[in-house]
Order: sequence, then structure tokens, then C-alpha cells
Amino acid sequence: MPREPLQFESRVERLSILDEDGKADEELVPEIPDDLLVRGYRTMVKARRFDQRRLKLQRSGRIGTFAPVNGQEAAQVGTISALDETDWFVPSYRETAAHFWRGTDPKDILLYDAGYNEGGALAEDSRTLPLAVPVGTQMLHAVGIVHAARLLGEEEIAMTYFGDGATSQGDFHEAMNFASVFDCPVVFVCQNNQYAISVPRSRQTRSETLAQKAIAYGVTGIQVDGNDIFACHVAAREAVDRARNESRPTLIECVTYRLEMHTTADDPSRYRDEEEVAKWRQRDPIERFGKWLMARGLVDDKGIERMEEEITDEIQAAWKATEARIETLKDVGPMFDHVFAELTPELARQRARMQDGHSPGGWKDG
Amino acid sequence: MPREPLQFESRVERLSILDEDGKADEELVPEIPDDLLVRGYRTMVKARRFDQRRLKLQRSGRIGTFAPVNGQEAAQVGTISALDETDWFVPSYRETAAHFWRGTDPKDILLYDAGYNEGGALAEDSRTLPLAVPVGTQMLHAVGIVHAARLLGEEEIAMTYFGDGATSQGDFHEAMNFASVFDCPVVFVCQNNQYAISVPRSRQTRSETLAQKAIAYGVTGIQVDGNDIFACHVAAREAVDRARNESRPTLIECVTYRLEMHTTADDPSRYRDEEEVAKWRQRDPIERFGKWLMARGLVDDKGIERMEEEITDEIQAAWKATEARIETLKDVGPMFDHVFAELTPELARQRARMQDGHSPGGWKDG
Amino acid sequence: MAELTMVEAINLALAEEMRRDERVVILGEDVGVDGGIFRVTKDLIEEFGEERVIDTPLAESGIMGVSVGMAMRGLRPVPEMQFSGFSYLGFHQIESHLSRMRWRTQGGRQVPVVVRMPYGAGVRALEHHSESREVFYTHMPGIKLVVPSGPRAARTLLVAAIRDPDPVVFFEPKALYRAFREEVSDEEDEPITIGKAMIRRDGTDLTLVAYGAMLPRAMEAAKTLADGGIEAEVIDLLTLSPLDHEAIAASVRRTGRCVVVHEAPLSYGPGAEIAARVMEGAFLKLQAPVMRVTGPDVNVPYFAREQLYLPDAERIADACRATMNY
Amino acid sequence: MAELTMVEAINLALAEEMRRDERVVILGEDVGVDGGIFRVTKDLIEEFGEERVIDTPLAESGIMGVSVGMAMRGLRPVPEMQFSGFSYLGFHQIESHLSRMRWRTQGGRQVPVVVRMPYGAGVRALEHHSESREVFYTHMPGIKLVVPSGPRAARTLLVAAIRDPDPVVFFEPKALYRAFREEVSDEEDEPITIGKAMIRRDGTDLTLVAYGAMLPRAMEAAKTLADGGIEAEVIDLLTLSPLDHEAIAASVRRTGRCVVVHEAPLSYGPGAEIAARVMEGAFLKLQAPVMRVTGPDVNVPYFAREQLYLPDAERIADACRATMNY
Ligand SMILES: Cc1ncc(C[n+]2csc(CCOP(=O)(O)OP(=O)(O)O)c2C)c(N)n1
Ligand SMILES: Cc1ncc(C[n+]2csc(CCOP(=O)(O)OP(=O)(O)O)c2C)c(N)n1
Ligand SMILES: [Mg+2]
Ligand SMILES: [Mg+2]
Repeated sequence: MPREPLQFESRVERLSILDEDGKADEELVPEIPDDLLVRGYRTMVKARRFDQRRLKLQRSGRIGTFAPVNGQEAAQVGTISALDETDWFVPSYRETAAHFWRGTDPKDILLYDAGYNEGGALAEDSRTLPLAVPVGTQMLHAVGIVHAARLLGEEEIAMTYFGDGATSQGDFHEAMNFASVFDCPVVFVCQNNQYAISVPRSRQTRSETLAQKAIAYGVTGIQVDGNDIFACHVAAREAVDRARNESRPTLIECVTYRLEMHTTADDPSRYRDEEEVAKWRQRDPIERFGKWLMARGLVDDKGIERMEEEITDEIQAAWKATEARIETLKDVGPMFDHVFAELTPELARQRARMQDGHSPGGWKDG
Repeated sequence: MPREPLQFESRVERLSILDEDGKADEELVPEIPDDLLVRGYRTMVKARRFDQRRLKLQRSGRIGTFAPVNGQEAAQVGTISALDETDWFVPSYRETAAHFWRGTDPKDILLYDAGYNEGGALAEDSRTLPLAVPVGTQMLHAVGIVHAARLLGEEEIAMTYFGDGATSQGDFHEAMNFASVFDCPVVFVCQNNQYAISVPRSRQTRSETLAQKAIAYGVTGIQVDGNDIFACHVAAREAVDRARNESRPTLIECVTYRLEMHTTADDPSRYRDEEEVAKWRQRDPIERFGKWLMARGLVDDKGIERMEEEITDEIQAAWKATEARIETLKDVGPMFDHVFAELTPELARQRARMQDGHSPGGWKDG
Repeated sequence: MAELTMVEAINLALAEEMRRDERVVILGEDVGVDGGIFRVTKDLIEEFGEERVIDTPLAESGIMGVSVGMAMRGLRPVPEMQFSGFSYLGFHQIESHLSRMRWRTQGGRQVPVVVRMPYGAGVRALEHHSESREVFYTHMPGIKLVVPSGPRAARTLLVAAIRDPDPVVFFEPKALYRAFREEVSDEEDEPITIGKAMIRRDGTDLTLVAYGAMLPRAMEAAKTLADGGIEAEVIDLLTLSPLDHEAIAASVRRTGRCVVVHEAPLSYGPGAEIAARVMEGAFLKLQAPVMRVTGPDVNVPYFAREQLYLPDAERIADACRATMNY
Repeated sequence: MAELTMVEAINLALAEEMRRDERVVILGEDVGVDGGIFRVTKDLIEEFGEERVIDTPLAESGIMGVSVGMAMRGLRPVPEMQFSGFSYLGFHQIESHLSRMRWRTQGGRQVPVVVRMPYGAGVRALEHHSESREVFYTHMPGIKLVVPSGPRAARTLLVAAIRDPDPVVFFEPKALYRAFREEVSDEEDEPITIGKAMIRRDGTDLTLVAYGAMLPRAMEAAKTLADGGIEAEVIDLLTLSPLDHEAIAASVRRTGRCVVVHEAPLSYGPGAEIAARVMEGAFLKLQAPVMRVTGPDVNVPYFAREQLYLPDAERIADACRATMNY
């Protein structure tokens, strides 16, 4: 046959389970123990409250800029909760909700936000990676990590997060390709929140969906309602199973929305109108999950009130502790820490000079 | 519906017209004037003979390393011949046959091969770009060129060439995405010659085809028998029409084979066996096209003999001219030419010092 | 004319050049509808349309590669790298193509691209947003690199860069974006050309070399020093590549002493070249080794410590006094 | 032990370290089945298998990014960039992650990656294959950069680099790959450590600093000079970052004169830092400004003129004589 359709795997599905009113297609709701369901909800609420508090701290100059998660809590908690503790979490910079699920201490985040490198400290045995600021560059690390783990005889998988804008970067392409060629168990979670700062999804790429980009690599892709914690979780579980059983990557597109500014330095009114935002507020991931939990009797108004109070206290305590810590961190010296495993003689010389109030350069007489 | 297949354009075709025995599906053979058919054939033969001559020149130290086209003549001539002269040819480093079709002078190629920057000189009004050595990086230039042309009110399209290996580079991804987002009339011609130096296509990427990578960008993709000049030409014409009429890009995968070494520095016996090569020799693009032309009465043995003689003479004359030119190019000065539009005072100083036999540095007394 | 901030002055230069020359186009992340995250390209899309003020996908290599192509087809693209710390994703397009296309084609292709990028610390930003790695571009043959030190210089240098037939990397000291205003007059009044340094303060005792966001700090140090009886001549480099080493050396031949200031790390930093050139051009007059007042050999720390990292007037004055006392 | 070429010495070091330490893996384009386009990784895939000698897709950023990930999971990857001129496609992974991961995580993550890359001119190669841009990496905090000058140094430096807990960029002077053989003894015999320069020839009149492929040329120049009665002390840097400036300055304090050689372009090149450090460390003993013998500020011309571009023994000797006569 001289002209025929090429044969290749091109099926990509879309999944949604929990609708905007909190009604679920119960057949598809995954089996999750009640306490985990509530923990998921609490994590989402905590992430949102944390942002609200941080916004105030930022506006009053106590911390610097940060990227709010508001609106994307389901996409994060739904997916990360499919991961084991021994698996790897490879975030970008907006994954506060996922961080909280993984146990990242709010104190560390606040210290980082306040401009101290010490806030980025990671325990050697933690399986969380630091924030990655250069967009799209961290997915390759996830690939390297699991590939290394396999060579070391360990079965670990990695889940890596990035935005719609990040899919335009060459590194996204290289990471997907490496993961597929090397059969790496990586779950690529794209939080398509419709914007890369001011650039809307429609101007970022012309493919009808982001999920279909998986086809370019012979990888399984799936699109989910990213404000639907169940759809996110089911897709993530399937991806985790595929990773563990077949050692194959998956690309999950979570269709969601950033309800707040890109970062505190951004004014979204310059590029989108309130109407659009209002439409998406209707689809709030926390509200709909809350309704479902209420209907199931897993939370009630009083319980939520108590939860909110606990969270407020927890965040307040974290900030107090951070403030106290900051008082101890005024020296110029730590700037030189951890550049290398051991300070080189030249760095030691520069540090000494700066500690004496001089510039790091300068000479020594002959 | 909670779980459904996503809708997007995923059809990619495969096209072949002229088989290994020189038999064509005549219904699909494109309309091409006889003289152009013969010109195409002659270009293919000339490219192959040129390589053979260059190989000798290289082995005897007269020129440096180069990348033979042997085996890929149909993929190049079939596609480039769909382009108008006012369109842009954006090559990588192996497109000798396409260059010859476009009128590049063998003397320039030989001068370049002999290690002289002067061989890379381009006329300001030519619409051919220079060789691009860093794999995968030139496609973005094609996108920029046609996008600029449109802003200037001109309808120009660009055809850019690259290999299977190049599809792994981030720049390929970014170029495809930009071309699609900006509706750029670019024809992306991937010569899948099965190897990136020693790395076989199967280890370069896991997608079943390279053509399907177009889906990631909402771009039309097509795969053709790359040793079949008609299939290559038809696909290229369709792509050119799409570019001109719809201002949309196309990705063409030409499935072909590099019959020779990667470059003269390479020894392919290290990574592939003769059997495989022999199998592909059966599919030689020149032979099958020659058979078809013969059967049509467009060439005959005597005509081919004459053609071969002409080509030999032409190449010989080009080399003689190149040798003569080289004699005139011994100075250190040209190294400083064209770094900037005007030589900076510092570069003028450095040139003067080097012309006097000194190092470019050095001081001036105070 | 009005008193403008540097952001406004750059915006003005862009608008003027776009009006003057249809071939000038802007492209980058958030440069259009948003007007740039620092508002440098504010309102330009309204005046010039989205064909000439192009919001691109998020891909630095793409932006640089497309700019190279556009320039070869006759435009004068002014791409923005949102921060110099992200220009490395497009580094190979700059090194392998932008810097060499004219040379590779023996003049057959021109690539008059001006790559704008904010650099430097001091605005309480995140990691990668405070870099000062001008050497990556000054050590690249075929690239010119300029750094304005105030609104007026920004305006005239940018105009010169856009009119230059060759690629220019335009480093914008983001700490100065809104730090002060200056009367921005017609470009004719400002004789700044690429490749020329300017003496910003006359002095006889010592030559103080700075540029970008360090210039105001050097000026401040000079004032302090003057109170102590030391008259520093302050040179504003403006262009780092090609370097106006003769202007520096000429000054040092008069003063006999030299201190160089930059926020880039010390080792293999721009100060090394300046020191080497001063030694070459003023050796017999040099009373003390050239002192470099720079960032240390570490990345810019997160913002709580960035001011500790940055050279300040005090450290500069300290270095000048040490040089005087050598 | 045998007389080895530099290619063989590097191959030996890789094999030995892979035998010694299971965590050492190699990855890159054509490093496996092909054994590397320069045969540096020859036969390693046979001994260590394709799990530890990994042929990757053609993507430098991918190779670097995956290496960073592998290192964080406890391996010691030795990625190869096929030529330093292509490392720019992975530049942002090196700058933004490899060089900073330890620092960013306050020691929580280690990235002991050795990035091997052939650099330099002299093998009649195509454009981008003859680069010498070590400054891009020496000016990067968190990165060490070493350059061997012969088979023996290559072996011991590579062993040291692989055992180093931090990222090392390993520049291989490809012009020396097969230029000469050396007896390569057990590493214990070779006291080369990262960060230390070596005196390759004693001398009293002048200090000649070189590294990599320029070292043999500097030695040749020293021999010529000796015939004319000038005794040059030749220092082989071996490590460019961190620079052993004290060793250089100590020598110059004895000789009073210094000439630096490199093939990188002059401006903002490595010689600038060396000159600045010499001035700082030996100012009062300096009899002449430090002279830099380097490539000019252009890209390496295509190979017919590459030897004209490169510093040779004659130009080096010429510079030394000028320095003596200052
Ligand atoms: C390489 C790089 N370029 C530019 C930026 C500046 N920047 C930060 S976030 C962002 C948009 C990212 O969009 P997306 O990937 O959709 O993620 P989102 O912020 O929406 O979560 C940009 C342009 C950056 N951090 N890194
Ligand atoms: C960025 C970059 N990396 C590595 C190389 C070295 N190199 C030259 S050609 C080549 C393989 C290219 O394979 P492919 O794209 O399939 O094209 P082909 O040579 O088969 O035509 C490699 C790795 C290069 N030139 N550029
Ligand atoms: Mg987004
Ligand atoms: Mg190929």
C-alpha cells in the first residue's frame, strides 16, 4: 500500500470523577482509607492558608516573593499521595501542597522565603529535591535519580512537577525522551494552570492538549481534571503502577487554574479578566472535595473549624520559630558554606577578608 | 463521560511510490517535466561522485573531515526540488545533494573542506544558510527567517534539514513549537538515516516513528520512503503547499540510510554489520530512480556515461580551482575578517602584532 | 525632557527606535501583553502591535535561535532574556550562532540582535535572579557587551546597540531600574558610543573603575574618600567588550593607582582583565597593585545576605585607602 | 607500567576507577559501543556493561541533567561532552544545577560529577571542535576545572577528579591525545592533587605559566631560551580553578618576570586572572608587566589557519625575550 496511516500508539484519555458540585462518579472513586482522605483535605487547606499568611508577610516586607499554589491543591495532593515515602519528589517552585503532604516543614519554607539559604537545607536521607527555579530543568534530575537507583539495585520511582509553560522548554523534551529510552519509572505531572506568568496556554503551544505530547516519546499520556482530587489520584496511581511494574514513564496533564498571581511580584489583572477567574473559582478543588467529604460524613462544620484553628496556630508557630532563627543568622560567613565539601584555601582567605570588613580580593605583599 | 479518549489530530501517513526495483505506483508519480527529472538524477549522481572524490582527497590529507551523503540523495533532492529559489534552504552538514540542487558551487565546499573560512562565504542575496555543525540548532533559524519575512510582507518558506539524532535535541522541540505557535511556513525534513554516529535509531527515541513527533505540536507529520525520490517529492510538495496556503509547518520523516561512514573520522564497522548495509544497498535511491528513468526512456547507458564524464570533469576542475585559490590564502590577517562589521581598534592592534610575528597580547609602555 | 527612571528610559529608547526603524522587533517571555515583568516593554504592544512585540513560548533557546533567524532575514530583533541567569538556556545559540554568523558567512549574513537581560543583585529576588556573569559574554569573540549605569546612559547605549550592525548583549543593572531618575535629553547630547568609557569624576590620586549598579557605589565611595583628602577619578566603563582599556590606562598613568569594582565573583572576573590591561598600559607608573573589589567566589546568596555579598561604598573606600597606603 | 598515550591513560584511569568503585558510571554520545569518537572509552562497555557505560540520545542538556540526578542518587557519573564546543547546549544544567546543588541544599545533596570534554585546536577539525573556553567554567563558583598536560597527569588528575566529592570539569587537550607517550606509573607515585600547580622546569630569569596543550610548547620555548642564556621556570597549572596562584606568585617573586600562555582568546581569558594574581602577589618584585601569549580575540579559524591562531614556541620565546628586555 503506497499511502497508508502509520501505526503507533496514539490513544490518550481524559479522566474526571468528582464534579464541580462535589458529586462523584462513585464507581471510579479510588479506595482510600478515611483518615487519608481527611489528611488530603487538611493538606490542601493548610497550603491555602499558608499562602494567605505568606502574602501578608510578603506585603509587609517580612519575606520575599513566592509562588502561590491557590487553586492547584488537588492537582498536587491528588498526585503526590500516590507516591511512597521512599520514592522521589522532584518539584518546581509552586508545589507547597505537595511539600506539605511529603512532610516539608513550613519553617524551612518560611526561612527560604525570608531569603536565607539555610531554608533550603535538605536532610541527606530525604527524598525531596530542592525548589527548582529555572523553568523546566528539573525533570531531567528525576530521570537521573531513578535510573541511578535501578543501577544500584533499588526500585524507586520519581514524580516530577512542572507547569504548562515548562513543556515548551527543550529540557522537557529531553527528559521525556531519556525517560522513555531508558525505561525510567518517572511520573511527569504537568500542572496546566493555563498561564505561564502572562502567556496563556493557547499561545504556549498549538497541540490541542498537553497530554498528547507523550506520543512523541512513545510514552503513555493522560489528561485529568486537575481540580478533581480523585481523577488526579487515579491517574497518578496508574502511573505509579506502570512505573513500578513496567518501569515506564507517564505524562499526566492536570487541567487546573492558578487563582492567584503568578508570584507576589505579578499583577494578573494585566493579562486576564475577573470573569475568567470567577469561572474557575466555581471549580475550586478544595470546595468540591469538602462537599464530598461532608456528604460522606468524613468532615463536618465543627471539625473544619477546629482544623482551621489548628492550621492557623501551626503556621503562626512556624513563623515565630522562623523569626527567632533569623536572629541567629546575621554573619557573612555562611555565604561560603557548602560551595564545596571542603572550603578551598582561597575561599577561606576570601571569607576571612570579608569577616574583617574588607572586599574578598586584595593582595599579599611580596 | 468520566473516562473518554481525548480528541486531537493524530493521523500520520506513510507514503511510498517507487519501489526497490524501480517500479512506481504510476498513479502517484508526481507531474514533473522530463528535464527536471533528469536534472534530479544528475544531481544525485554528482553528489555521490563528489563524495567519492572527496574521500580520496581526505585520505591523502588534502582536505579535512566531511560527512558523506551517500545513500541519502533521494531524500535531499526529492524534497529540496519542491522549493522555489526565493525560498530558504537551512541545512545541517550532510546536505551536499541538496546544495548542488540549489546551485552551491563545489569549489566553495572544497575550500571549506580544505579548512578555509573563505569556503563558507555566502552572497548577501543567497537564500542558503551556512553549514550548521551543532546538531539540531539550525531549525530555529528557519523559523525566525520565515517569521521575519512575513513581518516584512514577503511570502517565503523555509526547508530545514536534520537527522534522526537531532530530534533528541531540545532545540528541535523548541523549533517545532515556535513554528506551530507562530504559524510559520517551515518544512522540517528529518533524514532518518538510522544512525547518529554509532547510536541506532532504536536507542535514540522510543516512539514508533519520528513522524509522529509532529503530534506534540499540533503539526502535520508524514513518513516517507526516503530512498524513493517520488515519495519524498510528493510529501515535500504537499508540505510546501501547506506552507504557502495555510502558513503551517510540516514534519517529514524520510526513512533512509547512511551507506558510508558518519564522517571520514568514523569507522562504522565498530557499530553495524555489513549485512545490514548490504540490505540497504539493495534499496539504493539512485539505482532505483535510474531504472525508472531508463524504462521511461529518459536516460540511456550512453547518456549516463556522458553524464558521468561531465561530472568527473566538473569535480576535477573544481578541485584544480580550489588548489589555485588556496595558494593565495596564506596570511594570518583573514582570521580577523568579519568578526564584526568593522574591525575594532583592539582587533586591529592584535592583527598588526600577529602580522609582525608576535602574540596578539603584549603591552604598550606608559 | 522628563526625569526618567532607567526602566522608563529603556522603554523610551525602544519606542523611539521602533518608530524610527520598522525592522526593530521585540520578542521574549511576557514582553507583550504584560509589558515585561519589570515593565520595561510597557505599552509597546499597544503602539506597535503583536507582530512587533512578540510574546513567545517559554524557551530561551527558542527565543535566541528565532532571533538569529529573524536578523538574517533583515530584522533587528531585540530579544529579552527575563533574567541573565536564564540566558544560559539559550547560551549555545548565542555562542554557536549569534556571535559567529557574520564571521562564518564571511559577511554574507548579518545578525544585528540586541539581547537585553537584567543582571545583578539587590532587588530581593529568588535564586538565579541576581547573577552577574558578564564574563561569559565578554570572553566571546563577536559579541559586544554594554552596561548602562543610569537612565541617560541606558537610553543612549540602547540606541547605539540597536543601530549597531553586530550582536550586542545589553546588561541592565536591575538594581538601578528604579533607583533614581535622570533628565533624559536627546541622544545627540549624549556622546556615548559603544566601546568608550567615560570619566564620571575627575581625580588625581587614584583611578576607580566601575560600571552598572556599582557605579553609584563607586561615586559614593569617592565622595567619602574626598572627605579624607583622597581624590579618586571614577571611570564608568559602559562597554565591557570591546574594553576601552586605553582610557583606563591613561587615567592610571596619571594617578598611579587603580581599584576596580564589580559584583561578579572575583576569580576570572572582569576585574582580572582590567587589572591585566592596567599593568600592561601603566606599569612604570603603578604605585600599587590593582585592587579588585568584587563579589566573593560564591553564588549570590539568597536575598537576606545579598547586600553582604555586594561591594558597598565602605568596602570600596577601604580598598582605595589600602591602595593609597601601599 | 607501559608507555601510554593520553587517550590510553584516560581510558586506564576510567577502567581502574570503575573497577575500584561500582558507583562510577560513564554516559554520553557514542561512549559505549563505539568506544568514544576519540576511543577514550574504548572497550569499557565490554568490561562494565551497558548499564555503566551508557550510550545516550543526542542531547547535551539531557546528559548533564541526568548526570546531576544520578549523582544525587549516589552514583559518580562521568559524562562526556563530545567536544567542549557542544557543552553549551548543557551549559544551564552545569551553571544552574551542577555547580550549586550542594550549596542549594546546604550539603544535603552531593553531585560528584566529572564532566569530561576534549578542548582546544590542532587536530584539523571542523568549526566548534577547536574551542578553548575554560573561563566559562573557571568563573563558575562551585566548579573545579582541571587540564592535564600529558598522559601521566591525565591519569592522576582524572583519578583525583573522580574521587573528588564535588563537580569537576575535566578539559582534555585533544591535540595531546596521541601526541606523545609517557610511562604511566601507579597513581601513588604521582603527587598531583586538584588545586596544585607543578614546576616542570626550574629557572631563575622568568616564570612561564602554561597548561594543557600549551605546556609542551612552553617547554620547547624554554629550551630555545636556554640556548640564548635565559632560564625560564615553567609552571604547569594542571588546575585552573581553584587556581594555585600562590605557587605562581612565589616563582615570580624569585624571577621577577612572568609570561602566561593559553590558546583561549586574550580578552577576559585565563591569563588575565593569572596576571592579576601575579601583580597582587609579587608586585614589588615585578620587573616587567606580565605578558600574555594567547589566541587573538576571534574564533579559532578553520583548520588551515589554526596553527597560525595557536601560540607556538616561537611566539612564546619572543614574548619572553620582550619581557626580559623590558
Ligand atoms: C528558564 C526560565 N525562564 C524564565 C523564568 C521566569 N519564569 C518563572 S515562572 C515562569 C512561568 C512558568 O510557567 P509554567 O511553567 O506554566 O508554571 P507556573 O508558574 O504557571 O506554575 C517564568 C517565565 C524562569 N524561572 N526560568
Ligand atoms: C550539539 C552537538 N553535539 C554533538 C555533535 C557531534 N556529532 C556530530 S554529528 C552527530 C550525530 C548526528 O546524528 P543525526 O542527527 O542522526 O545526523 P546524521 O549525522 O546521521 O546525518 C554527532 C553526535 C555535534 N555536532 N553537535
Ligand atoms: Mg502555568
Ligand atoms: Mg542520523
